[in-house]
Parts: sequence; C-alpha cells; structure tokens
Amino acid sequence: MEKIKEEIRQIAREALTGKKVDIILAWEKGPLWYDSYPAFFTKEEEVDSLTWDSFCINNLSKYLLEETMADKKVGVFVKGCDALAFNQMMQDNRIRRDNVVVYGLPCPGMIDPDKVRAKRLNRGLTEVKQSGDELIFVTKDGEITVPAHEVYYDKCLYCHYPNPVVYDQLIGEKVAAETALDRSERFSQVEALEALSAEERFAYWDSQFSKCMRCFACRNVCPACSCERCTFDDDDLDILGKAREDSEDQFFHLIRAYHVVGRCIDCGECSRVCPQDIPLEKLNRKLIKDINALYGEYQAGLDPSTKAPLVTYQLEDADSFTAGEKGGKGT
Amino acid sequence: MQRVGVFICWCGTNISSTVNIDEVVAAVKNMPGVVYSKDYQYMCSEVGQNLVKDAIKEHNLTRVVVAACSPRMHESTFRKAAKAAGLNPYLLEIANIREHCSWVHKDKKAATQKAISLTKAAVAKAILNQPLIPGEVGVEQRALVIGGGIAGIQTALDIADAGYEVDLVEKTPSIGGKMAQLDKTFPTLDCSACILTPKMVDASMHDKINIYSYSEVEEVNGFVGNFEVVIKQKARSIDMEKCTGCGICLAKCPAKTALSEFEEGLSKRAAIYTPFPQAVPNVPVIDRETCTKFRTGKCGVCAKVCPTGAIDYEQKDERLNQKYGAIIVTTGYDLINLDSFGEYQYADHPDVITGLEFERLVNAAGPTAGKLVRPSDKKKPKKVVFIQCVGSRDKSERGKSYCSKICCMYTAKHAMLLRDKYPDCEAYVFYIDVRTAGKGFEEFQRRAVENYGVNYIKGMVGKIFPTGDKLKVNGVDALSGEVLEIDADMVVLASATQAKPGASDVGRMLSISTDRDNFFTEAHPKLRPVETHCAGIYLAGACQGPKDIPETVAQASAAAAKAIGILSKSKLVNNPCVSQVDESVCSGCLACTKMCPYEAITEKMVEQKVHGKIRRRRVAEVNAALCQGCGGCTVTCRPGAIDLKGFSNKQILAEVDAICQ
Amino acid sequence: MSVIANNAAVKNAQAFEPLIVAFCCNWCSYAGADLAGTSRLNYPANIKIIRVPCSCRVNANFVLRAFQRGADGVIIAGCHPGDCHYMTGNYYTRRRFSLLKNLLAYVGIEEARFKVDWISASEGNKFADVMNGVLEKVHKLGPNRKLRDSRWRR
Amino acid sequence: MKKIAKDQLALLWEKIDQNYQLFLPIAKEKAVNFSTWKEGAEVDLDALRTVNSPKNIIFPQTETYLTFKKEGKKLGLEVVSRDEEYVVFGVRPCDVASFKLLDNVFLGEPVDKFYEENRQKGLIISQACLNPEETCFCNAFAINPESAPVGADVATWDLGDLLLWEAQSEKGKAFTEALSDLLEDVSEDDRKKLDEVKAGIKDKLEDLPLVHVAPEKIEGGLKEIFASEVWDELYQRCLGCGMCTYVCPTCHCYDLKDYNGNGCGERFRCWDSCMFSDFTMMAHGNPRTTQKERVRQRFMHKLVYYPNNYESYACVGCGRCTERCPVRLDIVKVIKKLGGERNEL
Amino acid sequence: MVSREKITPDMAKKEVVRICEISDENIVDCMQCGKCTAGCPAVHGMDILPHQVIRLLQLGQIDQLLQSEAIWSCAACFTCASRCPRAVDISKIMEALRLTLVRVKGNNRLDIEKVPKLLDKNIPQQAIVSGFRKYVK
Repeated sequence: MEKIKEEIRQIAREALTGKKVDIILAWEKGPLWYDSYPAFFTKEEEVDSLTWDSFCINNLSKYLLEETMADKKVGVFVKGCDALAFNQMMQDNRIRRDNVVVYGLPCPGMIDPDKVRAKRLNRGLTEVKQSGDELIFVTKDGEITVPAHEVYYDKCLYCHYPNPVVYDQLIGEKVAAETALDRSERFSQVEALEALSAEERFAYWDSQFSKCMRCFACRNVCPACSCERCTFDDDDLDILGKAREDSEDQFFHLIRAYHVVGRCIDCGECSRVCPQDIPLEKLNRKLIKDINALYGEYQAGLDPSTKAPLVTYQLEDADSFTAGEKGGKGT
Repeated sequence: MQRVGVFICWCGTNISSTVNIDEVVAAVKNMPGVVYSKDYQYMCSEVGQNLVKDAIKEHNLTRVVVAACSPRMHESTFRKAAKAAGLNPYLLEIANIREHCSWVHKDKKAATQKAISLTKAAVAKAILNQPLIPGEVGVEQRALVIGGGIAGIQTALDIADAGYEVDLVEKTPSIGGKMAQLDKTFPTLDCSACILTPKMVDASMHDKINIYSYSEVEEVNGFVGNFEVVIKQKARSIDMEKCTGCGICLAKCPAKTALSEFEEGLSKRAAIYTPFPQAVPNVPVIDRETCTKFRTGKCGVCAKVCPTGAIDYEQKDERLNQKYGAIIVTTGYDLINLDSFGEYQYADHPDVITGLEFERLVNAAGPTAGKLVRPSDKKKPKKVVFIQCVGSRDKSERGKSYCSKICCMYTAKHAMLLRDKYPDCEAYVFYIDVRTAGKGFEEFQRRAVENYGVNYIKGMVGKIFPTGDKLKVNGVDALSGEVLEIDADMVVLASATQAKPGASDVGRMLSISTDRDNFFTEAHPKLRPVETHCAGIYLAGACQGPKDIPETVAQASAAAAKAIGILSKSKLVNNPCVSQVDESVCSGCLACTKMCPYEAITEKMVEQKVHGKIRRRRVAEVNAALCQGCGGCTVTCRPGAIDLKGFSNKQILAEVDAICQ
Repeated sequence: MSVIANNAAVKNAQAFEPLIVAFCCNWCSYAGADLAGTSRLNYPANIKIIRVPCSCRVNANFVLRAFQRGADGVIIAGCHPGDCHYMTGNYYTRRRFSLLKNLLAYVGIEEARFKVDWISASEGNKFADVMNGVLEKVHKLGPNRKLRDSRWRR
Repeated sequence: MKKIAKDQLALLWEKIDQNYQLFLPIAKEKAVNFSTWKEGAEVDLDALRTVNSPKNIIFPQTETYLTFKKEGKKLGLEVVSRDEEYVVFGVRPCDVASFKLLDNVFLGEPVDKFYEENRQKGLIISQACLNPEETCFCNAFAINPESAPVGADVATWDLGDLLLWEAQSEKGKAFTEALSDLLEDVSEDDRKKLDEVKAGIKDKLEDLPLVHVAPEKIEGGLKEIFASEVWDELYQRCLGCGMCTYVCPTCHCYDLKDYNGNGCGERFRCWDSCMFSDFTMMAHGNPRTTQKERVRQRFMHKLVYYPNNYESYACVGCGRCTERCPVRLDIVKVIKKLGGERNEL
Repeated sequence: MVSREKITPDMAKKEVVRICEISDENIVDCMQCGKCTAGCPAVHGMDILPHQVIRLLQLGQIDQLLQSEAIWSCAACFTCASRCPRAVDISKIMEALRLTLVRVKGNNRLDIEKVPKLLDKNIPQQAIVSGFRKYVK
C-alpha cells in the first residue's frame, strides 16, 4: 500500500497542477494509528499529507453530492464498495459524471480498530504494514504479525467487489475477488433471527432500537441516503418526532431501512458509524435477501442503468401475502 | 383556522336505523374546526343540497363534510352544491356512513361510534383540503373503432354521421364479422347479407370513415381525448390503390388448398383470396403460408394475370401512428373449441356440425350453393338432431358457466329453415331450457313447434354413435323419463360462445379490465353498460358478453353516442387530483418517472437559488394532462417531494390519526 | 371448556375492541366495500376504511403511523394484479408491501396484523371475508403494543 | 475513607436501589450506557467511557415539562417533576467536570427549574480512571483522572478486588453513613496502594498521544477566529450528523416540542444538535445555512463563546467525539488547527 | 280420485345433508338436463333415472330413493360424471345412497353365502371384489 500511496500522491499532484481537476478527494492521516479520514486537496503542496492505508474506510463518493453539484471538477479515489456507492448515486442522479474523474483503488480490505483493540494490539502501536495476506503491527515494543482477515471489518470479509466496478483510471493491480467468508453466509445472521418467534424477534429489535439516540449518523453516512431533504427532517409532514420514545425509534429504523430498499449496496457504513452498535446491516440484509428471493439476485450499484427492484415489476412477480395464489390473471 | 360544516344524512332509515344520528351530531360539535352541523333525512335531495348551500353562505363555511352514502355515489352531487354556493368543490369531503357503516353493521352502538370516527377522519382531511381547479386538455376529434363486425360498423357509421372522423380497424381482410357468415337472422328471418351488406358499403363509402382492414392495433397510450395509437397494417401483398377487385387472380391461383375461414372450413380457397364475394374492401390478400410464390419462390401467376399490376410480393407490414379522442372496442366473440366434447363426435364425424357451419350449409352463397346436404356424402338428410347448450351453462372445465344467449333462437331458426326446405325431414331439438326473452322471440320459437312441427325434447344427448351412414343419438326425454335413440343423418351443435382468445391482451393494452371469462368489463352493469373504467374507451357487441344482433346494434349506437359526447367537446376538464413536485425538495433521482404508468413525469433542469448561490439541478416535472392521479409516484419519492393533490401525505396521515382516536 | 371459563372468554373478547385500519383503492376494493354494503353483508365495526386512489398510493409511513396510533391491524386492499385502474399501480404495491410485510414480521410484528389482499369491485363477499378473517386473527392476538406510541391515548 | 470488596457490590446496588433510582454503566446489546439498575443488569465498571455521557441523567435527552388533557373545550395542564431521588455511580472525572459546565448554563439566572430539580435530587459517585485510553485528553483541561473530582458527592477508586470510597460532600457523607453496614474502613495498606495506583496513572497520562493538546495556543479575538480561513477546510468532511453533540457531555442545546396524543399530550424538551440543518429553524429559515457555519458554531461555542462567558472551555477531554466521529472531525484536530499546528503523522 | 301430495322441497333434511356430505357433491347445481340419463349404460335396469335421483334428493324424497333398484343398478362407471355440464358426480351420490343402506347393521345387499351360486365363470376377479365393495359393508 506504501507504493500505491506514492502513486496516488503523484496522480493527485498531476491532476491538480494540470488543472485537470479543482479538488482531489482522498484521505489524510491524523495523530492516532487508525486515524485516516477524508480530506479535500486543492493545492499541489497539500498532497504530501495524502494517505492510503488499511484505515481509509471512509467512502468519498458521498462528498460528490455537494461538490459535483457546485460545478467543480473533482477527482475522487474509490475503493470497491465506494465504487458501488458511486454507481448507486449515479443511478439516483446525484452525481454529475462529467464533473468527476474516478480513480479506482483495488482494496485489500480495511482494518476494524475495534478488532485491533480486542486483540490488544493497539498498545503503543505506531504503524500497520501490509504484507500479502498478513498485517504487521509495529509497536514500540516490536512487531506483531497477524493474518489480515482476523482484523479486517466483517463486511470486507464478505466483500465481493474489492475492485472498483467503475473508474476512469485504475491504480495498481486488481485484487482477487474471492471472499474470505462464503458470501451467502452474509445472510446467516438474518436467518438466525428469522428462525426466532415473533416475540423473540421483537424483544431483540426493541432492545436494539431503544439504544438509538437519533444522531442520524447512519443516514448521513449512507450513499443511498442522498435526498435533498430527508423526509425525517420535514417539519411540515412531521412523521418523526424528536422524543426518545420506543415507537419513534422503531419508526425511524424501519423507514430508514425501507427507504434504501433496492438501493442499499451493503457497504455496512451505517453499522460502522452507529455509536450504539445497532446492527443496522441485519435490517438491510433482510431486505436484500428478500429481494433476491422474490425478484432475483440484485446488487445495487453494480450497473446504474438497471432499474431498481422497487421501480419495476414483472407480471408474474411472487408476493409474500397471498399464500401461493398471486391474485389476478397476470399470473 | 378553517370553518367546517358537517352535514349528516339519515338516508331515510338506511343510516338512521343503525346509526344514532343525534349522537353523531353531538360528537361532531366537539370536533376541531367544526362550527356548524346539521342532519337531514335525505341530504342528496334538493332540500338537503340547499341546506348545504345555505349554510356555506350563512356560516361562512370554508370546508364541508357530508356524512352520507359512498362518495362513489354522491360526491359529485355535493361538490356541485358546494360550487353553486361559491365554495371550491374540492374543499368538500364525504364520510361514507352508509355502505361502510350502517349497511354492514347491526350493533347500533358500534355503528354509531364508527360513524363518528369516519366523520372525524373526513373532518381532519377536509381541514387540509386545498382548492383545486381542474385543468383542460384539447380533444382529438377522431374516433377509433377496433373490430369491424356489425358492432364496429354501426358504431363507425353513427359517429361518422355525427360528423367526426372514424378509423375502423379490422384484423381480417374484410369487415363484416360473424354476421356476414349468417344466412338468415332471427326473429324475422330476413337475409343477413341483405341487411349487412348495405351497411358495409355505407361504411366504405362514407367520407368520414377510414377502414383499415387486415390491420391490428398494436399499442395504445395517452388518455381520454388524446389517445396515441399505433396501428399495424399487415402486408396484404396487394397494392390497394391499383386493385380493381376484378378477381382474375383468385380464379387463376393454382394453390387452392387452404380451408376457407369464412366457410368454416367447409370449402377450400385460393392462396390469394377475398374472404367472400361482398368483402369490403373488395381487395384480395395473399395468404403467405399457402402461396407457392412465398413458399418456394416460384409461381407468380397472380402477378402475371393482374391487369393493373397490383400484386406486390415485397410489401411489408406498415405502422401508422394516429391520435384519437375516443376508442370503441368491438372485437366480438368466438365459438368454443369442441374437441373435448368427445361424446358428440364433432371432431371425428363430418356430419356433426356447429350452428355456424349450418349457416354456411344453408346459405345460397355457401359451399353447397344453398343445397342443404350432409357434408360427408352430399345426401339430403332425413332426420336432423339439434343439441343446445353444448358447453354453455357448463360448470365443468370443458365449458362456460354462462348462457350463450343466442343459441335457443338460432336453433329454432335452423330447425325452421330445415323444415321449410325439406318438409319431410324430421327435426329434433334437445334443450335444457328454452330461453326466448326478446321482442317477438317467444312467438318465433313457438312457430317452430306449432307451425313447423319441430320436435322439442327437454333433455340432453348422452352420446352419439356413428353406425353405418347414420348417427345413433342416445338421448333422454327428461320429462317422460323415456330414454331415446334417434337415427339421425346430421347433428347440429349449438356450441357455446366465448371471448376472443386475445381479449385479455387487448384489455391490458387498453388498460381496461376483463372478467373471469375474459369478456371486457363495463363500468357499471346497469348504469354504465357501454363505458369502461378507462375514460374515453367504450364497449359494444359480444366482446362485452354474449348478445344477439339487435342488442349489439343497440349497444353500438349507445357507445357511439358516448364517444360523440367526448368528441363534440373542444376541451375536456382534467381530474385535478394530480401529482405535483416540490422542486425545492426534489432530489432529481427520477424514480417517479420510472414507475409512472402514464409516463406523465419527465425531468427538467432548473436553476435554484440556494442560500445565495445559483445551483442548476435536475428535478421531476408532472404533466397534469397525462397524470391520472394514482399516486404511485408519491411512494417512490422518499423525501416526499412529489405529492398527490386531494390525497396528500398530510391528508392521509391526518385521516389515520383521526381514525385511531 | 367450562361454562365459567367460556363466560370469561366472552367477557375478555368484549373488553378488547380491536381497531383495524384498511386502506382501500377507490376503484376496486373501496367499491368492493360499497358492494358489501349494498349486499348488506356483515363485518365488524372495528374496521375503518381510508380511501386512496390506488393501492400504490399507500406509503409504508401510513402503515406504521396506524400502528403507532394504536391500530391493532392494518389492511391494504387493491385491484387484482392485471386489473389495476391505473394499469400497473398494484404491481408496485405487490413488490413494496411484500417487502414491508416481511420486514415487519422480521422485527417481530405478528404477521396476521398486516394484511394485503386483492379485492375487486365485484367481490363484496370477499371483502367481508377478508375483513372478518383479519379481525378474527387480530382478536386472538390481542391488543397490539408493538410500534405503538406510549403517549397516544385511544 | 471506606472500602468495599468488589464482590459485595451487588449487595450495595440492591441496598441503594431500595431508596433511590440507581444509575450505573450497564451494557445492553454491546453498548454501555448509564441506565437504571435492575436485578440481573450487566454492570460494567471497566468501561472507561459510556456511549452516552451521564449528562443524559441530569439533562435527559427527552424531558417532559408538562402534560395536557383536553376536556370538552377546556385544556387541563399538569407540570411534571422528577419523582424519585437518584444516585449515579461510576461517573468518570471528566464527566463530573462536565456537570459543572452545565450548571454554569442552567443554574445561572434565569435558573432552569427542571435542571435544578434534577441536580438537587441526585447524588454523584465518581470513579477514578485507572487506564486512560489513547483517545483521552482530560488532562489538557486540568482534569485529573486519578483524583476525587470536585462536584462528586462520593469519590471511588477501583483497586482490582477492592473499591475505595470517600465521601466528599455533606450529602455524600450522610449517604455513606446510611450504607455503613456494607462499607468498612480502609487500612493503611489500602491507602498506600491507592497512592501507588494514582502515581501509575500519572505516568500513563504522559504517554497518551492527545493530552498535550493546548487550547490556549488559539490566538486572536472572537471576530478573528470567527473569520479564520481554517473553517473553510475543516468543515468539508463533516457529514452533518449529530453524533458529536449527542455523545458530548457538555453540549446542551435543546428544542421544545409538543406531542399531540389525541386530546391529551405533552410538552417536552429534547436535545438538539447545531450540526442539524433544522437547528434553530425560524420562520424565515435557518440562520446557519451551510455546514461550515454549523461546524464553526459548535467549536466556537466550545472554545470561544463559552470561555468568554464562564472562563472555562466547554470541553472536558472525554474523547467521545475523538472515538466516535465517523469522519474523525474531533475537537483535538480543531484545537490544533486553530492553534496553528499541523497534524503530526 | 286424484290425491294431491303436498311436497315441500327440503334439502336441509338430515338424510339429504348426509348424502351430500358423504358424496361431497352439490346437488343444487343440477339443472335436470338429463345428460346423465341419456348416456347411462345401466339406465335400462333403473326404475328411477339418474337425473330423477338428483331431483328426488333436491325435493328431499329420500325414502323412495332408498327403496329403488336404480341405486344398485348403477355400475359406478362415471360416464355421467365425466359428461355432466354442472360437474355433479352422480356416481358418488349413488355410492352415498348405497352406503346409507349398507352401513346399517346386518343390511348387506349381498349375502356372502349366496355369492358362489351367482357367479359366472367369465366374471373377472376385479368385478367380484368391486361387487363386494359396493354391496357389502
């Protein structure tokens, strides 16, 4: 990744000096070992602080919403999942493609700081280096090597699209698209919940939802939540109050999940940012699972020219409520 | 703050016997916004309407709620009353406390509570109602008639006579339909051709009627007043301009192997053919599947003999785009396939024929030149058995549950024609019931029994056994209980009628619904018999259900009158309950455009000033003339930027809240 | 069941008055409800109908709002697929609410509390049957507390 | 000074619960928050930092002011007050310090009666931090994690199998007295051990990467800082969620809302976030139209406006925003940027 | 002198309801077209014709039916069932009528002892078995 980082910096510098773009969207490193965050570069000299490491989890496509609409030319670096997000936002007409240069970054996986802490690898940690399928944790007291999949985010272990599905320029070599875990396994947690009784399911979700503080981080980080004004912020319609009330929490989470149906790319950012660790991906994946089962496999963000499952139909569609007979003569 | 007036109807005792009106009135007084309430025996009466009108003026009502029967019944009545009193009609709401309350509940207490609840919901919604003004759209003053049978011809003539252009589209090479195949018509026994042919000629000569024969409607878009239709003119292989209809090609064509559709397969026709001599247009068609030229590339006799060079082997299907103000569907009917009725031997024995085949056999222009003989050996029959209800009133999988309506009469006609031609020939009719509702129908059927000596037997035939050159018919006289065996020479089956096989596809194309049996559904079985649920599309003839010629013609004229009603207007008012976009909220994702069934939503670019900066943005835009107000787009729109007037998100949520109190 | 227990059950049944909110499309199901009325069929007064132009007008918000406000069951009824007055509206209803129904079940809402069905204008009988069926099941389940706003008084 | 064996704590909770509502850091579905103790609750005294700060107890996210009920055309009102006295156990020194910052706002004239009542009915028991994390920087605001913080009625130290207990206020002393059958006096050994532990913590603090952040380095007056170009760069990555404000122990903006529950209802206050686009929404619209202005508002408030009013920064270095911000736009980075430092790599 | 019997159609009669239950057929559907009779191969041995069987059931005249020979003549060949336009399976109704009689204790139609005497060498085994099924409890 070191080598790629230099390449990225070079590309960024050239793009800025050559006036190819007005802004470069990439990452920068903060004072802590895991502290890589989105950064906006407009001058060549700033690019020295640009970084690319195993903590560049943030999806930069989300920022294109503002930037491309303001008629600026933007160069953006996208990982595999960010590219799906990019396409999804393209499908929703939320990005002006002409204004963007997409630099694709094949992604080996990103490290979950919580897993590092759980392994107590963060003590005196200064740097993490990648070496094939292993990661070397450089601490004050020496180096520790661990298999990468032990500390990568769960979502990375299921990731099917580590290589960007859209780009103008690809940087580095494509990585193998084999997933560390069986991809169908990503629904196993959903299935485990489905197997419970209604009462158990409600108890589970009630205790999850009741933790919610309604900070809206899940919404604001989501590439599918790209509305000009979210319906939850519509004071006139007032469908969601501001009180901590179980009913309001449940409403928020059900509608949030429902609003990204067929558009959720399953990047897992919502779960990652949730301060209360609400497993939002279990809601999203339930809906993805049902779409796959009822209307055929669909991966949001793969191809922006396809119609999302909820804005199309088939005459012979199955439904989940008429028990076998689909009703009507269309069937 | 709105000033709401609530009017509660007793509907005589229809509502008041189950709903305690006094309690409702008392409850209404406490509802937020209500400043006036009134109950009356018949709110829809003139007196009742005046109560509404007067109260609006006297109490400065800004919203009106009428708690009465279904809005599908009297919403427009009360809207008119509101309008007359100077209130925008869309500021009125109906609470349905009859069909949805007093008529379905017995417990008076519960029904009263529900009536209050429904009224509360209507009040809550009404407060949020906005004055709406219907838009106007121009009307294309041209009608499309689909199907060139007697229904289509009559409709076209009536509309054309009223002075409007009509396009008559017929799938087969000639107009005329089933009626052209008939010999005589009941109950007057006049010759079918004698009364139909002049109408066909009238239609072809009418300067307002364009006949597109050998054509099909392929696509229908748009809405009342502005339908956009694609008509496919199938390649006829003949230049219609050049052809004089001399018929030399027909005679010279060497490929005379195809069964004549018009003659019900009782005779053969050439590959180049007109269905029948009086065909309109009198221009032949080449049946490319039979034609040697098309099959092998050799022959070309017709082109050689044609004096005008009208034959065109290269002709292609053509598509024509046309706009119409109204569409009349007159696609007619078919007879059911009798293959599954093995006991009648229809498929296996040539002398077992259908009624329609009988028509051709007795017709002077038919395959036997009017000589009624057995198809098998061309001998004159001595005993003919007619069987009614073959597949009609049949609940089993083989048949149709409905009565085909025409068979009783035409069977009587057939038996009479038979006895008329051959007084020495015996006629037996097996029937379940004889149904002769219609002017002169009963007399007609009695004549068959009383004057013509036709043997009517209440009972059915179990099986037919071909024995030698006879058909042994095993039947029963259910009245006497006698089991009968008749040695017949010929058997005529009154096969059930059915909807055209493609009817449901046509229905889908036109967005009109079909019933269980695939007949098109009228808007109301009694009060709107020729209209469909789709404004501007009308029905006539047997495509809507089995019917005879007089009824078909009557319905055709009725449909024509309805269509003329549309065409005679220069403008139509729109349903104002259409979607609208809040451009400041619209994200331009255009999900709405993808689901809109009417393609009424398009994108446009707008420049918006947001906090002092100009932003060029893509937003959705609704064409109010195309929008039919289904509201599907409002649900695809996550932020609620697109909303449906008259059924807005806020209004429906207010109703939910009010109902849940 | 003993007579006493039976009485208690009857009493209980009386104490619980379920509230069912039914969204009916104007052209088929609302008309079907009208027909049920015209035919003097019987279904309990606990069912209250909200008229929408098409079943595709029903937003998931509305369904959840009804539950928040104390509805014990919610019904969406539209034309049969293929018969939509707006040509294709209910095909979208079918997809949208197939997913919502599963989602609600997934978070623990009893399936019988949310019903989607196709009822044509001529199916007054079916209308009454569906309403009775939902009510019966909801009755067995008892009052709905899930999703319900604790501050709302019914 | 008193002590209690850690395995006796369950008895202590039970005892306190008899007379008070007891708040403890309790783990529920992987998240540790202060919540009411119940038999069998999963108490987690090791969690350094609860997701929500204990601010949620003295200034709840949702707090009902009054309930109303419609009777005919009349409206009946009833003011709601906190019914029970309560105890919060396990408040970390940084969070204890935050209470003072909130007091400055709510207990100054005009006094916020609801807040005042909440404060009066509560008893605060602090717990010293033995293992500060890399995201902690309370020291930068002169807070000693090992100390018995001012503002705590009782201070405690976790010595592994023992919990040391020192009452500080009158209220705390009376409370300790009431629990005398469960608490015993400490020995000299215990005191020695405590001193060792305290010294150990001081050493650990030196190693923390963020404790040297120095808000004093921010130069210039209010107007200069307001007009600084730094904001143009800083705000860009902000996603506009309200997480930092909600987890922050010192953020205290709120909104007033009514809930209409069918003829009855309530008026309540609830946290609001200056990060939200509808914050302080008025009839003419929003005074802060861009995210830049909102981000600036938040940090100006913490680092400039509040100090101007109360002579103290409105940050206690708890590290919640440092840990949680999805795009790592935390106050440390802002302080450094405004103080002219570049982020060290 | 002509005597008039007052007949009240009674399909609610216990016996009729039972016949309908056993056969699972809907006798109201019958329109008395007689097609069953017309095609019945065993009709010549019947004192009451198949369509009349339904009619009597519709009227509730069950006694007459139970005394008839017709129900025993029915060969259960299902010809009537396959042709009935109203989808009424008369063979099942005939069977139900027979069962009503046979199920009463000691009411076997055939005395097993007498069977050998009745047998014809050409009768297939199958027919004997089905004969037992039809005539004996």
